[in-house]
Amino acid sequence: MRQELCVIKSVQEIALDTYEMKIVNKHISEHAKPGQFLHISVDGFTLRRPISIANIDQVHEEITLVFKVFGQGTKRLASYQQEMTINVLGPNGNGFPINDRKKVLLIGGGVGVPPIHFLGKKLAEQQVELTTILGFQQKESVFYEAEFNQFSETIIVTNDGSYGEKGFVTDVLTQIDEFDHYYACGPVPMLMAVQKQLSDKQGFLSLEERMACGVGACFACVIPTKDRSGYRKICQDGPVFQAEEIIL
Amino acid sequence: MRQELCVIKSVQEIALDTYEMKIVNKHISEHAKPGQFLHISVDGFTLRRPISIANIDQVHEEITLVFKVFGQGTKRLASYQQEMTINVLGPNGNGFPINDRKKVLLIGGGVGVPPIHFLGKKLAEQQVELTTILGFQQKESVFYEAEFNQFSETIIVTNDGSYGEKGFVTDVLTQIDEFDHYYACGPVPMLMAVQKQLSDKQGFLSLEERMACGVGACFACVIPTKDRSGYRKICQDGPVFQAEEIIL
Amino acid sequence: MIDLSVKLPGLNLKNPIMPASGCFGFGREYSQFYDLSELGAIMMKAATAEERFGNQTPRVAETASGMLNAIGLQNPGVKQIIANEVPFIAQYDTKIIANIAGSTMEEYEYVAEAFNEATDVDALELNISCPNVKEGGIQFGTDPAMAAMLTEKVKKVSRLPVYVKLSPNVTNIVDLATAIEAAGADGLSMINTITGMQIDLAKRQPLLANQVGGLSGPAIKPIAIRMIYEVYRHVSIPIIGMGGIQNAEDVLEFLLAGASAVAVGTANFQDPYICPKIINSLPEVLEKYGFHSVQEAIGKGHV
Amino acid sequence: MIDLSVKLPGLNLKNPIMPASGCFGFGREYSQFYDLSELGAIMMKAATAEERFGNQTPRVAETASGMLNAIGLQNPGVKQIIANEVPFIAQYDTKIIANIAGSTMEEYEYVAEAFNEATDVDALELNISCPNVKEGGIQFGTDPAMAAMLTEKVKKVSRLPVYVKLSPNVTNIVDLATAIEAAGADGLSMINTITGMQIDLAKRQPLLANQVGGLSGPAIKPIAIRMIYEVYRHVSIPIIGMGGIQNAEDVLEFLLAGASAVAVGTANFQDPYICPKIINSLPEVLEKYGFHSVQEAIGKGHV
Ligand SMILES: Cc1cc2nc3c(=O)[nH]c(=O)nc-3n(C[C@H](O)[C@H](O)[C@H](O)COP(=O)(O)OP(=O)(O)OC[C@H]3O[C@@H](n4cnc5c(N)ncnc54)[C@H](O)[C@@H]3O)c2cc1C
Ligand SMILES: Cc1cc2nc3c(=O)[nH]c(=O)nc-3n(C[C@H](O)[C@H](O)[C@H](O)COP(=O)(O)OP(=O)(O)OC[C@H]3O[C@@H](n4cnc5c(N)ncnc54)[C@H](O)[C@@H]3O)c2cc1C
Ligand SMILES: Cc1cc2nc3c(=O)[nH]c(=O)nc-3n(C[C@H](O)[C@H](O)[C@H](O)COP(=O)(O)O)c2cc1C
Ligand SMILES: Cc1cc2nc3c(=O)[nH]c(=O)nc-3n(C[C@H](O)[C@H](O)[C@H](O)COP(=O)(O)O)c2cc1C
Ligand code: FES
Ligand code: FES
Repeated sequence: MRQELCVIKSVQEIALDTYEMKIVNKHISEHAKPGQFLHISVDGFTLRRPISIANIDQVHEEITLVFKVFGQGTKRLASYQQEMTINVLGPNGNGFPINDRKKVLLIGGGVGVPPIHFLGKKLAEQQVELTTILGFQQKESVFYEAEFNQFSETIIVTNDGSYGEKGFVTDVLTQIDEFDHYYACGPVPMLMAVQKQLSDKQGFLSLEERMACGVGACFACVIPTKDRSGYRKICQDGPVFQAEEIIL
Repeated sequence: MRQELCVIKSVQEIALDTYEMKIVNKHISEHAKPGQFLHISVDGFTLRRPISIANIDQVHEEITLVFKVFGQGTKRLASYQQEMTINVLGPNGNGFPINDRKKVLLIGGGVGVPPIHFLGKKLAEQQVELTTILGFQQKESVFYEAEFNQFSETIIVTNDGSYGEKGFVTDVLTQIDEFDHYYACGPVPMLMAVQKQLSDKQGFLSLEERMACGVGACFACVIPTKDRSGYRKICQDGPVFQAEEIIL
Repeated sequence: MIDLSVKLPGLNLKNPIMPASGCFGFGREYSQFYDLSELGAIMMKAATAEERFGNQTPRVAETASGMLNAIGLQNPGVKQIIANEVPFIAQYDTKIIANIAGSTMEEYEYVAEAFNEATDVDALELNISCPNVKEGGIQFGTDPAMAAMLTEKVKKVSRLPVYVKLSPNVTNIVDLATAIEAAGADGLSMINTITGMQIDLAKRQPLLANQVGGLSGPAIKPIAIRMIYEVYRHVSIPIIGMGGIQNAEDVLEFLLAGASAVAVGTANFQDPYICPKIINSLPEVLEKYGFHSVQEAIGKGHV
Repeated sequence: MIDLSVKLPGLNLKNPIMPASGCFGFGREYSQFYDLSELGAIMMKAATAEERFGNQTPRVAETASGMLNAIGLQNPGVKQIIANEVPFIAQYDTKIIANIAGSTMEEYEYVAEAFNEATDVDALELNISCPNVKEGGIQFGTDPAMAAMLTEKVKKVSRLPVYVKLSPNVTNIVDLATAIEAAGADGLSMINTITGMQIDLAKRQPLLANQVGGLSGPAIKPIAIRMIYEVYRHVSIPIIGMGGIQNAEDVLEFLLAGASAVAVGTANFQDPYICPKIINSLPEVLEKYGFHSVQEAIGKGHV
């Protein structure tokens, strides 16, 4: 992890209130692993914003971020223009463990999709057999369907049924054949449902929490663990945890 | 006075830490009088910054501002680029009374020079005979000498003598022949010295004070008056006052 | 249709937005920008018994997301205000709240009584918490017993509903609020500014001539929200909330915390149109968060 | 050469800059970014008698030029801190200040006594002002008599110089400071966070799980400066200042107000290099304003 300045190569609205930003940085593009995030300084805000790494192009030293405009900080970030420079800490946290996988289920919900995308690409490179379920609120929110289709069988679910299947990602879990591991990132209710429904499987969840330091120093972003050894820090020990380890 | 959006046409460093900014606005260019100021909103700051109007080009609806980088707000303002839009209140305050003048002495010190420039141009249009004394800290700070020379005999004074005459504007006052009125704008010590030395003349001083509202509502920017009727507001009753009226 | 109206003692407000005392003079200057009839009410600049000239300058300084002021109660005196200022505001279809201040209990009583004659004034706001005057002001605002006594005295002489403006510069805001309620106040307004200081590095002295000043603006909003939230749980009189309000979302936050109406201060200096802008966007914001009226949102942030 | 060193009881600091307690963990994380030997000192995260898990999440919220936190004293307990954390920091050439907290007087005494064994610890900072724990914390910090008693007890059991960290959530900070000085404190540190709240509009409840949190960051700087300025005139023990420091100019403002050294908290989250950056630019800023040393600037804002 380092503090790095990155030049913005492009900013593009790719779905409803959802922006894809490409930034250039050598260090991060060389070291980032799927599941890690950048802690981004946004002009005029006290705290940095954590955003997952959605893709890496090592050749062009390019990092892709995909984020939804949620509050004032992401709104400001979305207004940034090409050629501007952003200050990021990264890559932060630990990635998804990905060694020795054969058949994997990927589950992404909303802004949980970006880290799953980077993960899927990496697993595909390792010839892992993939199935992906992506959940969105509605048709207008859907993004990266084509990207996922390139390396995985992909099922899209929308809450209102306006695109793909109707319902929640957990509604289509039964359609999925055998898999040895699953990886999920998305809103807490989704992760809870997944954790419960796939309790017999080995899985990894990527979590979100409000952060201050983003490096493990302030104890803001903790999650209770099942072994009662107390809290673990999402920014430092996570954001990826074994599904059975944590209490959502 | 109105709240107006103005497009920046140019920003240029014209002397040490001193910037000339040209902005475009119909309403202000039509209504502004010498001595009035704009109350400028600067991104990220609670309070607006008062800056005098240094010139008006009615044909192109252009307003010229000249300001020195003093603290964070003016630093930010100086970083603004062409084509950006700034939000200003203006024109604020009352201008210099300029009717029926024959021979006039203009005195400007540092960032007090800009309003005196606009005033001089207007007086020159009315065929008033002008002499101008401009005081600066040092050679590098001098600006608008050529501009003043176009309509007035102009004496430059620098505190360290690195350009023009050495000393303060008051040191050269004795060189000036008869004049019926004088107008001065600059730092308070300069205005005090001028007020004292020219106490037998009719004069007008343009004052500065820290402001909040800039429109007369908050009582931040007051100056005591000699008739003990209390304070007057610089933003609303001024910034120009009769020299004998106020207590510096 | 979203209903913006609120009924408070003496104040049937068409909307809950009013400029805060001291940030709007007596309305004249802002009447150049818009029709003051748009406002729910206007809180006038503090009135004292006699004309006051206030503190030396500099009187204001800028801080991160806020400002310090030490105006020091400059005003033309209650007689002049009643004669010249109230009639000006009374031309508009809005409510008038007279902010009153003093150095002694007697001065408060005198000013309060004087406003009995001003038939266009709808309520009094007792400024017991001004940090910027040497005598009076702050003491009345930090000692619950003193504050209660002052409230009682003013209530006795005034025909108008009395809103007491609380100082945030206290260890226990609830003690202060409950004492004032018990003394008969009709409402509370909170918060006044927080005492702060800025030092001029070059001059090596406090920047404000008065040394200390009152901190206002967005910087203090979390403190205002906390105090209103705490007080709301312990009093049954209404609260007019203020402290850093900049937009309709902020207004909703104050309503949820327990305010029944709000005042906008410092934000007027940045944007003279801020009050009508907030009034215009409030219905949309209320609707977005599932409310049909201002009334419905009051205190809804309590769990 | 500008001399940055300052001598405080138990702390011969090479420079007056230290990270504030709770904003730097136990130094490990920031040691990835720079050599901790650059720091004048390190104020460790609060230690309690036993391991504590702290509050539920969310624990932080952002505010205008500031943030709210309600971590709730999560820490591995004093034994673990002495065994695992102190030795880590002791590798570096810097001073170690142990921040101690508790729910009872006995807990404070226990923790203070435990640190007697930690030979690498140079001073204690008594956190009597944490607004984020249900028991203890805040009460000790707002009542001068309680604060004095606690100070005395800790002084009695500890071999280390004791700096007492003041709560800004009080009516009269001078009363608190003078009582603590009289009780034998070696120094003061001020200010801790100011109690605040943010309400989540969509959820209609306080955003922080703990409801209230402590406000820190540039928003509170004017309040910190004011309190330090007031306290400096009434005590003769040194003050470590904090509250919103972001750059060397801010440091000078604290020195002028009366602080002898300063701590940097929230700013670490925005820029992990903030402490060394400030240390590097401090000489230039001191020189610009006509000072030859840190020592020379202390209290020079008083007229
Ligand atoms: C490890 C991690 C990875 C993330 N990856 C992505 C991503 O790839 N794409 C994406 O769109 N979003 C992602 N998020 C969520 C994203 O950080 C928030 O949406 C964003 O911080 C909101 O900022 P704001 O200023 O728009 O909202 P505001 O509500 O104005 O922010 C106020 C404060 O709350 C924090 N906050 C608000 N919502 C969240 C949240 N859900 N998680 C963490 N902090 C929050 C902000 O960081 C800020 O400190 C991620 C969060 C985490 C923790
Ligand atoms: C009527 C009037 C006309 C002016 N015209 C000009 C001009 O044409 N050119 C120019 O360079 N300067 C002019 N000034 C001064 C200019 O307003 C200040 O230099 C500027 O506000 C400093 O802002 P800052 O953010 O750089 O400084 P900071 O010190 O960071 O500002 C902090 C606060 O102090 C206020 N402030 C600081 N210095 C002054 C000052 N001298 N006068 C008023 N407020 C101050 C700022 O407005 C702000 O509110 C004028 C001032 C007034 C009152
Ligand atoms: C310049 C200024 C002058 C003020 N004068 C008064 C006053 O005369 N009486 C009063 O009760 N409050 C006064 N206040 C306090 C405001 O009414 C309000 O309580 C405070 O500023 C917080 O609101 P804000 O953050 O929206 O400004 C003044 C505030 C400012 C900024
Ligand atoms: C996340 C966080 C945790 C904190 N934890 C502690 C603590 O454990 N003990 C303590 O005395 N102060 C604690 N503080 C207060 C800081 O040490 C400091 O007094 C305060 O934040 C003001 O400084 P700042 O504005 O530079 O952050 C904490 C502050 C923050 C922001
Ligand atoms: S954000 Fe500070 S520990 Fe995770
Ligand atoms: S700045 Fe408000 S009255 Fe002049």
